[in-house]
Amino acid sequence: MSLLTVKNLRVTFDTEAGRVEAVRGVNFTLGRERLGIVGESGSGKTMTGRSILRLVRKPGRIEADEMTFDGIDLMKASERQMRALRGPRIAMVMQDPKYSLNPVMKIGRQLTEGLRLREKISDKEARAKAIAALEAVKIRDPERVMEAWPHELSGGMGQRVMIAMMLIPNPDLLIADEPTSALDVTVQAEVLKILDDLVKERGMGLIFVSHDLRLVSQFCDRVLVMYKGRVVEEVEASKLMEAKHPYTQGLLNCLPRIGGGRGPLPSLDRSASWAEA
Amino acid sequence: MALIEVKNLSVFFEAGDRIVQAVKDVSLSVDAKESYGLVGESGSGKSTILRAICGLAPISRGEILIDGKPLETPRGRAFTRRVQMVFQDPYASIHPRHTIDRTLSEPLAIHGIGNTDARVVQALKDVGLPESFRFRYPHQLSGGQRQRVAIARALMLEPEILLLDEPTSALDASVQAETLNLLNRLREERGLTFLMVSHDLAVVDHMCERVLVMQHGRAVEEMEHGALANASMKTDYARMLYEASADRMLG
Amino acid sequence: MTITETPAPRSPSKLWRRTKTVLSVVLALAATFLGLLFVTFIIGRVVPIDPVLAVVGERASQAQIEAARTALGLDRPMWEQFYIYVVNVFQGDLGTSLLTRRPVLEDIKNVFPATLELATIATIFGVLTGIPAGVLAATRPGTWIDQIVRIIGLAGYSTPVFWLGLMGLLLFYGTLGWVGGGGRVSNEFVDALEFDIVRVTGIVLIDSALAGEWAVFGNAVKHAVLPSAVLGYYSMAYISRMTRSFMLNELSQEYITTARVKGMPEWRVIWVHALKNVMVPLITVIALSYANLLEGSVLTETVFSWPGLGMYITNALFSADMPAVLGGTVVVGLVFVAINMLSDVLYRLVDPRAK
Amino acid sequence: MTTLTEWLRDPSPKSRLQARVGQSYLGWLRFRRNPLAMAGALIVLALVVLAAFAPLIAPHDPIAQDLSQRLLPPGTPGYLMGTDEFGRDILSRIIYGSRVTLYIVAMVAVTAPLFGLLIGTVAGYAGGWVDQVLMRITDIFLAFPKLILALALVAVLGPGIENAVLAIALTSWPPYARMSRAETLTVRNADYIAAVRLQGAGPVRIIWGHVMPMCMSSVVIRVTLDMAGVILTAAGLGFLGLGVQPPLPEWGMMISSGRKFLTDFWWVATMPGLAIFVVSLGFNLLGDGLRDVLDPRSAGK
Amino acid sequence: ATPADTLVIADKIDDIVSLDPAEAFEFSGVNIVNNTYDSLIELDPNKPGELIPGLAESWDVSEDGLTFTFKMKEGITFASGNPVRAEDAAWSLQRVIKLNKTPAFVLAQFGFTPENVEEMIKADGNTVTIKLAKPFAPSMFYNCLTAGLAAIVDKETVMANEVNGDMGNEWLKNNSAGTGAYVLRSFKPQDSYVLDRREGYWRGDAKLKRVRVNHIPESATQRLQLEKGDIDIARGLSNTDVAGLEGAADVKIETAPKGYIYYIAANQKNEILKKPEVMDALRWAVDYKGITETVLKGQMMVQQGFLPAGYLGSLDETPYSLDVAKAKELLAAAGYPDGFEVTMTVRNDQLRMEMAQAIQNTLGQAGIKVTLKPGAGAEVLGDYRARNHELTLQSWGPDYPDPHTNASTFAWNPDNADEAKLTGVLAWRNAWDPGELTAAVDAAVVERDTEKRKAMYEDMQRKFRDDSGFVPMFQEIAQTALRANVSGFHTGGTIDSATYWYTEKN
Ligand SMILES: Nc1ncnc2c1ncn2[C@@H]1O[C@H](COP(=O)(O)OP(=O)(O)OP(=O)(O)O)[C@@H](O)[C@H]1O
Ligand SMILES: Nc1ncnc2c1ncn2[C@@H]1O[C@H](COP(=O)(O)OP(=O)(O)OP(=O)(O)O)[C@@H](O)[C@H]1O
Ligand SMILES: [Mg+2]
Ligand SMILES: [Mg+2]
Repeated sequence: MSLLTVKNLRVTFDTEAGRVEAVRGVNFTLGRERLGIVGESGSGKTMTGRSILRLVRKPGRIEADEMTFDGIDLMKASERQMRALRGPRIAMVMQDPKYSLNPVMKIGRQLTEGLRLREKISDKEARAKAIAALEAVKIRDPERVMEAWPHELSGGMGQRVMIAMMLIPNPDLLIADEPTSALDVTVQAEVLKILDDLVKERGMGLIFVSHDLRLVSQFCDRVLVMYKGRVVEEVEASKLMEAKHPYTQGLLNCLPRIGGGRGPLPSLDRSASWAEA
Repeated sequence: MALIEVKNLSVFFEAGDRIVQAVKDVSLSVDAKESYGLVGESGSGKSTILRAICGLAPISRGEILIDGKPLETPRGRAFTRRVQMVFQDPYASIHPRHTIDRTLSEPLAIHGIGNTDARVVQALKDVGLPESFRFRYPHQLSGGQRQRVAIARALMLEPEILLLDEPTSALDASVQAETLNLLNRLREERGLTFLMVSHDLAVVDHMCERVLVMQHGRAVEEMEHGALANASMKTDYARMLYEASADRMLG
Repeated sequence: MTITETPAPRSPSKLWRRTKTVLSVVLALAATFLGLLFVTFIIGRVVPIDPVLAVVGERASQAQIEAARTALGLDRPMWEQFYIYVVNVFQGDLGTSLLTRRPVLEDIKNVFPATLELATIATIFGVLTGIPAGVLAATRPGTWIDQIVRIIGLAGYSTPVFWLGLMGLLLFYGTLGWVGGGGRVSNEFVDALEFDIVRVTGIVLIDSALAGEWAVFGNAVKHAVLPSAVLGYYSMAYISRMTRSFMLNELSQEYITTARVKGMPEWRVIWVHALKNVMVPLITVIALSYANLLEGSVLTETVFSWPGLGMYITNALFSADMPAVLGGTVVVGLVFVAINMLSDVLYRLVDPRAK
Repeated sequence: MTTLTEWLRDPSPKSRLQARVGQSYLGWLRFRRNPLAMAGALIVLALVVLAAFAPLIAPHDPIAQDLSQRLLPPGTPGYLMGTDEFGRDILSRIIYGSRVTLYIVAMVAVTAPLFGLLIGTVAGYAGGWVDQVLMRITDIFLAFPKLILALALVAVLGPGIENAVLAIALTSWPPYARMSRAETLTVRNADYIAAVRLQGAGPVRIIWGHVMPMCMSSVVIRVTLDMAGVILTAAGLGFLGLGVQPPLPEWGMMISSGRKFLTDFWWVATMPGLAIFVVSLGFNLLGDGLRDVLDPRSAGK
Repeated sequence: ATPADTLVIADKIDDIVSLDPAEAFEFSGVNIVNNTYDSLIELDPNKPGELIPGLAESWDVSEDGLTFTFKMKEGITFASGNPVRAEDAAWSLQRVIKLNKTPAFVLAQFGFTPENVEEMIKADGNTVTIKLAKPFAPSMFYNCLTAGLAAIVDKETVMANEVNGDMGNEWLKNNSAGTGAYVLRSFKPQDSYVLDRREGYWRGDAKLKRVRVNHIPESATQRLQLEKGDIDIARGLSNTDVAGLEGAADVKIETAPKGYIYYIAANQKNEILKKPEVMDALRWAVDYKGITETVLKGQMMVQQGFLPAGYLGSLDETPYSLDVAKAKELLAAAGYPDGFEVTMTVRNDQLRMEMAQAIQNTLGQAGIKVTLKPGAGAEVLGDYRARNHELTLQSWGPDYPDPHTNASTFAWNPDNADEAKLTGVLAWRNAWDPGELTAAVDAAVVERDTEKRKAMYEDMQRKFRDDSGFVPMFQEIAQTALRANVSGFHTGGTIDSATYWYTEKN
């Protein structure tokens, strides 16, 4: 059974300068698997992720023919029901840890807050869980980080804290919005391993948003390629390199590679037709 | 003789009660018209080295020479005409209340260079932005476009040396490609010298003649361009970096 | 990999840092203070009111005036007067008021608690109403609630205090009889307050409670309610407006979304996550408005016959009672500096980014 | 017409002029769409019109006394807002008073924030001992009882509206200084400041061109919030003989002299009070609208 | 409600400088002295102007008018329990001269100096003998002895509290040491004072045990408190509030003329104001009637002489009234057909500001453009004393209940030169040379025939009224509002010192 079904999702912003359609009719289903979403900046990846949590800020509007998570109709759920879903059932690793952590709350508080509020467990237990989570994401000195303020962390640490924070309540669905962009490759690999384990062992569903096509092709099961708010192609991750859509091909081609030539990188010639249905 | 020489540089920050050693005893030298890369772990002091050259971070020990001459503090006007920097975050490095035009003409105004209009238009053309962008505000541009504005701004004073702090890490693949191509083209046309930070080995490999690998504020290993592709690095850390990257590259 | 250790520079000892901070604070304090004294002193000399006239009155002859001038030391050179004054101040002697003929310090000990009482209650009132009002407005920008908060705030800002005070007295004292009408307690209780209750702090509410005189306490509450509400209205107006603006800014930050992603209830998002951040700039706002209230509001004090610092300083000013003006200013300045420091400390507690 | 609006709305202007005009036009559109801001602008406009055409609008001479017509309630034929203790028409006095009020408000609103902004940004940007000295001075002025300061200033300069304005400005700049200093501290370390510095910009250029614009919006809010306070302070000074002198009508003075009659003849003090309220409301609404216009980011994409 | 045995008065008492009788000279301070001390002879609070015995049983003046003797009453004690002796009385008067505080001139004008005073004032058994340097009208001397400064203080108690040879001056600022009906219980400057009844007062104990006077500066607040019964007497009401209280069931209003004269002084150093026609024009350009009937209704009465009604020789004629045409004519005659511009300094209290604006209005009609310059009391006064004013609106209250007090300041100026610095003399301050009036004043004060003396003052005032640098305009009226159950409260009328001990509540 699929965990999440999204049919014809649209996100629209009515601004002074007119209407911006950030997401235009996105369809996909997700089982207990790793779904990658790739696409260039501004293609609507983040907005797609946020709409699932119904956390698009005003003046944004979410419309969908269907959006069901585990049998729950997300479009009709009350704000209260949504709140119960957010965190323990659906979690999202936010894109920019620098701005996404509360600057005047210690990391420890932010990590344990959800646990204490929801599960009514003791401070000690909550703390132990949080430290375990930090260890899992390879934070070197979790005790110290628990007591640290967000501004004392480097970008990479922030990202890992964010991942730990979202994994603590063991969600059924994790939306990870560029979770590893600030990590150097070695750490990145370890973090991905954790996510991988969760999907395999616990059957968590994972939506992995990134603009790094190679990473996605290696790590995910299926990939959605987005362009200007639409899904232009959906492919098996392992077959991404053979993707047919010129946009996808273009994105792949323009990456430099080690030992590759010094000549100009091929650039993407966008075609207006891609944006159309 | 090297154009940029960093000799035994150490940078310490006072943070609260602690002393943070961001850069420890790093030496490097960049020849004229060379492109030199800095890679390594996040937080290893790459940005700090660039900032120290510009006078935005203190030089606690060691010295930095440009053209064999030590730098004056604060950096004078002559320095700013020779050395310019492109910051990592294109969202934070452009004044949100100024039009692109203002941002680009500001350096001209500072140095009393005339013929502003023509120069601004030319600069936009050089970085491949349409002229119509001239009077827009930064919030009306995408990240890649902003980064190009930042590059254009750095080039306004026609410097010899460009310090590039992860110029493409905030950009997606297609825009990254455009930006890298742009930088290479400009270097060729103008004979620029690059000192470039990145954590993407592929980018550095694509751009640079020599690479310095850093970890924990220290220089770990310096490699020639070919060494990376041949995987002939000597230290464990450099190899680890390479393997983790190559893993993906080839997969 | 082997890394050769370069010796790290030693972090200066904690003790030295502490002393340095303390020293610089003390130095800044002293500088402000001396500057304050200096400016006050100069002002005392340029105001076109002859202090001697205030002392001797209208009938005095020229000889009596000259005698008084000498007695007050006003015939000495300016710098000498200033020097003497500063030396005395640092010995805790603010001089003798020309008007009340008592040591200024003693006068201020009498009037300041009254102002302190009023200002404190008013600030508490302003904070307790202003922050919720501002938050309420910020969470519903553009709605009628927002507008109402704005109008109420503005009304507070543009209404002269005596208008509010007198209208309040007319309604709540004159017509409804809910509150006391001027003074710190009613005349039935004032004898008890003056002669029976030991004066500990000079703040009626505290002293009467300490003495267990609950009737006096209750009466004092009735008297303090209206003037502090009137003053509190002003700080409420200001605090709510600032809270709204800060809050709007915070609510558009990403970390708010993060909190929501975690499934935090809305109250927690607003009152814990956002408010903690709002408190950072708000502390300065509150401290400033508290400090301003502590200067005393002449008009409020006049309308409510509240013998406070504002009235004291103003009276002194108009009578060219320079020792009293200087003394009052010095005390206000001290209070101000103290509150500034307090707000700095709080600021550091709340905002980890401030070193 | 359409070509003009097109020219104005052109997303890619061809010249600096077009860009600037177009920007103002967009600002105006944004402003116009905000009904409250428009209301504020209308109120302020009305004030300006009142002040400009006072002699044409006012039904009576604002100064002429008629002791037989004193303290008439509002609504008395010929005296819409009633008369004061000297039998002068309150409406006419309010209309004429708008001149003085506008003058004072305009002068203070220009001088104090500007001065505060200057001190605050310089202190915040320079840091070190400059910051210390400037902030100590700010503290001194902030800690000073306002009245004493104003009195001293006028004592030196002599009474008169101009000096009263100066006195008010002098007592009201410190909060602006503190505010803009705080803001400057956060802006100072931004990359875009580092960038101009790297281009060799001197402190003057950085502060004036790059730091100050960032402090503007909070200053605007505060200024509009302080409007009513300025009018009332001016009244206080007038009463001390330092500001506007009777019989010249000035709203604050009208309020404070109406205080004596508040219990029995409420309108004498309340009518000018309402005038102050409406005007300060107008400035506030306008200020909020202006802040949106000042910030290009709110323009939408 | 107020406690049954306490009289609670709301007043403005921030003028109190000192409670030492030798120093107290302000309205509120003298009120306290009047109720805590007695003098040798006093004025009857019930019958204005009449002398009654105080601590002296009888008194006498020698044929040559130079030596006065006072026989002390027996058996009276101070609040401390010490008996009242002639020595206390003599010492008290000597003390005034020796301390030489502001009010000392009231006695000093009779020729006492710190050097000779022990010779001139002597106690002998139970009589006090006082010698004057030259003969004065005896009524003049008696009147001066009724002023607060002549109160008899308890020498033993006061001297026990002497510091640095101040004759107890410091101590008396916060304590009383007299024979009066009340003793000072507490005094908080600018806040309140409390008087407690003294048991065994020689005139019979005061009716009420305690008198509390609160400083309540705001008229509206006083009015509300009175209406609610939270005070018994309101003494600082504005005329509008008094008018508003009229007809209230449990409040009554009592009015009595006060001694204060309101006048305009026109600096005679000023070329324009020096012209007699200009001064005349000023006199005809004030709306005396309009002001007393509207703006300051109930608070002022027209008074065009320098003596307040109730004083020997006071005038009740008011020849001047508003006549703009005449004023214009006079100005034209003076050479100012288009009028002129002039400034007028005023104290910035509301009453004076209202008066000034009304005057400004009618002067303006006549062509005299007046710019008002409000200022703090001391500021305006300083200006006046330095002879720097042009016009100034001022008031003057008599220092002792004798016509000489005002005559000697308004119409007496022996040396009009700047260097003379007779700053205590109004005529000098105004740079006005009264000419022959100076001699007339000197003559009147020694005239022993009361009828003749009266005529002299009347004559003097007419000349002054028509031909001086002053425009006397109004005399103040005290408006006191009391709860209906309060009776026997005396404000003291033109001598301005209230009497509490006859006051009752029922
Ligand atoms: N408040 C808003 N008003 C108008 N348009 C908006 C708003 N927020 C987002 N958008 C638009 O929605 C589109 C999708 O944005 P989104 O953040 O989903 O992109 P993304 O794919 O996550 O890009 P990136 O890789 O840069 O994170 C963008 O074109 C953006 O301009
Ligand atoms: N102003 C500062 N105060 C204290 N510590 C600082 C400061 N600036 C940098 N650091 C510290 O110095 C170290 C090096 O920082 P730097 O920014 O040079 O790293 P980087 O190699 O550029 O990393 P990244 O790849 O994440 O940009 C970090 O540990 C950082 O925390
Ligand atoms: Mg995104
Ligand atoms: Mg960096």
